[in-house]
Amino acid sequence: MKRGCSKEQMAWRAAQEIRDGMYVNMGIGLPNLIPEYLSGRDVVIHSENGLLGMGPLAAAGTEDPDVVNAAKQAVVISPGGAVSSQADSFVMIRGGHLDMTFLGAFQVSEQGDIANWHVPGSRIPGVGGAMDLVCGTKKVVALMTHTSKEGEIKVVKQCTYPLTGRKCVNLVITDLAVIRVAPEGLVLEEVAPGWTPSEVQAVTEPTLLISPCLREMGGPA
Amino acid sequence: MKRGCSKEQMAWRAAQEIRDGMYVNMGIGLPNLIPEYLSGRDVVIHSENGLLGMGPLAAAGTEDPDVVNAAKQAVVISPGGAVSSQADSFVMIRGGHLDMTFLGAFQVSEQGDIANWHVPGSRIPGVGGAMDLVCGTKKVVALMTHTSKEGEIKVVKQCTYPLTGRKCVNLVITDLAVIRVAPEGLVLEEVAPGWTPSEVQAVTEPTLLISPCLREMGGPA
Amino acid sequence: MDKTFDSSLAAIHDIRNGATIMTGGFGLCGIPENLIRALLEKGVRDLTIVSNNIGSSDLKQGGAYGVALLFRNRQVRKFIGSFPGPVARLDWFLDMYEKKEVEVEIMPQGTLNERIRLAVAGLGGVYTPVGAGTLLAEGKEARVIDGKEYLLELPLKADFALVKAHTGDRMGNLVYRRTARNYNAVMAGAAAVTVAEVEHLVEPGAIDPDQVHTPGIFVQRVVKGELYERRV
Amino acid sequence: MDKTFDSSLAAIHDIRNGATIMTGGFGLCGIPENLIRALLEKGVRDLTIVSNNIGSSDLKQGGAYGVALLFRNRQVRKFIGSFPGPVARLDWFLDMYEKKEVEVEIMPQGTLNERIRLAVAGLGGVYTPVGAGTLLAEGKEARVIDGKEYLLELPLKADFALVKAHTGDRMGNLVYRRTARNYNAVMAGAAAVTVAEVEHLVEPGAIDPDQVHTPGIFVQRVVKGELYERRV
Repeated sequence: MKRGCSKEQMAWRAAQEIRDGMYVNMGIGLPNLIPEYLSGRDVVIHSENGLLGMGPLAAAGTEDPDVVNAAKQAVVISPGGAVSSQADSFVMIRGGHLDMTFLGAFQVSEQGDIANWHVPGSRIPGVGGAMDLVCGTKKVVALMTHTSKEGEIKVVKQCTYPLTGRKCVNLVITDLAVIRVAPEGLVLEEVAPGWTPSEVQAVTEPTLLISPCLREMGGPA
Repeated sequence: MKRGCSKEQMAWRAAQEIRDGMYVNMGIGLPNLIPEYLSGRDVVIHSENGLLGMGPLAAAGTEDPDVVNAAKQAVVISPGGAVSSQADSFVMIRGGHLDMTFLGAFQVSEQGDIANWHVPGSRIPGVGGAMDLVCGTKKVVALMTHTSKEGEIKVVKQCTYPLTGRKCVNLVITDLAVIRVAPEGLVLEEVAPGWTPSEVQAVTEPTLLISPCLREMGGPA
Repeated sequence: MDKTFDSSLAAIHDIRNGATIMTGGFGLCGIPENLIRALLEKGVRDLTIVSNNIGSSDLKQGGAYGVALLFRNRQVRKFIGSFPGPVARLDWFLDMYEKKEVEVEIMPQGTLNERIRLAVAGLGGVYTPVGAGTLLAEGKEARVIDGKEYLLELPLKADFALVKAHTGDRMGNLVYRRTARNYNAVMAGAAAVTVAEVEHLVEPGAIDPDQVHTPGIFVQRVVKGELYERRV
Repeated sequence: MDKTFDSSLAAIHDIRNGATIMTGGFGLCGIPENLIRALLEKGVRDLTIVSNNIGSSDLKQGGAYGVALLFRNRQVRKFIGSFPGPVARLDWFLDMYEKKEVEVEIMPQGTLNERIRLAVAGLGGVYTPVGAGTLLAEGKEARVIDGKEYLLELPLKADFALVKAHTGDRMGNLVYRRTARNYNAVMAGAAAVTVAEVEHLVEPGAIDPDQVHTPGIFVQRVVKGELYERRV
């Protein structure tokens, strides 16, 4: 089967959404790769456990158990970083102070609903900060494979998994496409190299509108 | 006319309510005299503008414009003092973390209602932190003259001035008496030297219950 | 990330007539002196000022300082706060109030704080017990929760929040000094644009991350104040 | 004012079976290691634990640390928090859960924070937009304010709050270090008794009043922790 973009290409593409001067939260998993592509950029990364100005992972042997990210990995604080309590960290999130958040997702719907916290059948649910992030952040970007490992369609008309939030996703970046959530529907903005809009449509449930500026997804130089 | 206790005696009497280890707020005016009688006592004074551990007024010439109390006077911070934001300062108040507050009052009712913020007819009202203090503090002590300068009765059946709070006063200390607000009514606990219960009753609207332990108000040595 | 502006006037260049402006400080302690001076110079009018007090407590000198200057200069149409006095006892202010040139809306101090925090925190409302059963409960929704009466309070947001810090870096991280923290730490982030004036401007990294009182995400503009009178 | 206790065990001497206990920390960062160890030693049962996680994230070693130890030791009947995983994927925990030996109540992380803050702050409830229209809104009052849907959230209070600070003085003033601040700074004051364990115990006056993260009024007991493993 034809391959789409690699995780690295997806992360690179996600990084292109970020403008200098932004405050950005990166979820656990795939979004964690984005900072790789932000070197030299003037961006402040927020980690919801209470760190504004998160730097890279701590080098082996230099880990400080008091400096971790939301995935509980030892990290470094960037110059100009600030620590806050959990309450204040979520004031930043829910209060609309973050410019952008990148989250993994099980499903995204035509209306911009997102399901990313609870797979039905998983025995014990856990939600963490996902609902806060999709609710408060100015721009929500879902970063996911276009279909599941089992081939299930993930860009759907209605989410069947329990929702994380309603009408909150602004952009979907997958290994096959970049899709903008617009009032008129889902707009296909970019396709992976070697993929046609109709091939992407074939693995997408809602009808995609084709952007007049449709182009090919780029990748790291 | 027969005189009651002096302001100093009232402040001394108020200070006797305070136990070591307490966190206490002193309102503006008469309550401001209380700290005079707390020397050597292990008490933390809270000033609602954001200072926990308020010390005495700053000596002339040593005033720091960044260290003031709720009356906007330059003060000193006690060892072990902590500064907080206005929001956190009122979390302390409203959240029930203060052991005691002393407030001036226009009127106190039989039920423990207090009116101390707004005299009808005064042209522009201002409330400050009074409503928060009477609402949240574990023990509320009203400290006031027994009658107004014009001879008006201030311990009343029902407050006629706008309320600061309902059923919140625990103790009233005046120049003539110490009165405890109990479920069964107002209990006269102490009378000023030279005053009889019936003389106090004559300038008090509700019927006073006489404490079996009735005694004379003391004063500073 | 450099949020600094060259002057206080430049930092408030886009404040228009009719704006709602929060100003930090308690009495004269911790007020954004330079930004207030810039507002006077700019001369914008019909402002709504959200502040604990109306600035000066200098009744003896009959003088005005802090936001009181804006009122005396007739730039304000409404005060939202907790304690307008002692300025509210000055003749010029009483005159303005009685001629309805200025409106006054007051609320308990802790309620003022929580309403501002709701705006910063993206919350829709909060139930507070303070003020229940009083004159200030009029027009507010009351509700008994767990046997106790509460009032519903809604967010208070502004177009601009003007705050003052002792030290700030170019990214807007702020450190306040002593009781000058007061409302400054509460209002930062409660407006579309928060402008911070600082006594000391430093480079990012100069402030220990554990000692930042207001993280830079809540601050859009930073300016080093031109002149500090620091009146008591 | 001296709130110090001689040992962690002494500092929690009056915790009884069935108590509701908040424990600070995020993952293993900033957990009150010594107080948890004392709870293990004391062996109290039927506890309700309020915590973001269930301690250990050390899935590879299959090991438990932090409050996870209390669960494995069958001292807990209910978890209230935001993210029980990854412990929730361990066999022994799944077993307990499916045999209904332990109950799990989850909510969004920011909601957990705000509910705790309501208790500290003496507020009756708050409207948050987070979770509206989701599974976690079930049974909660929804309300539209200013065109947006919110859920009513109520205070979350405990019998004991166990927190960990880097430095504390005898009066209970606390300073946290880096991201170990997390829930510790939120939970202090949300219980009838807040117990703080500190790595460094100092005299009153040693901490700059501007750098206190949790003022002593929120802390009833202080103990110098006996042993810090400080696992990542």
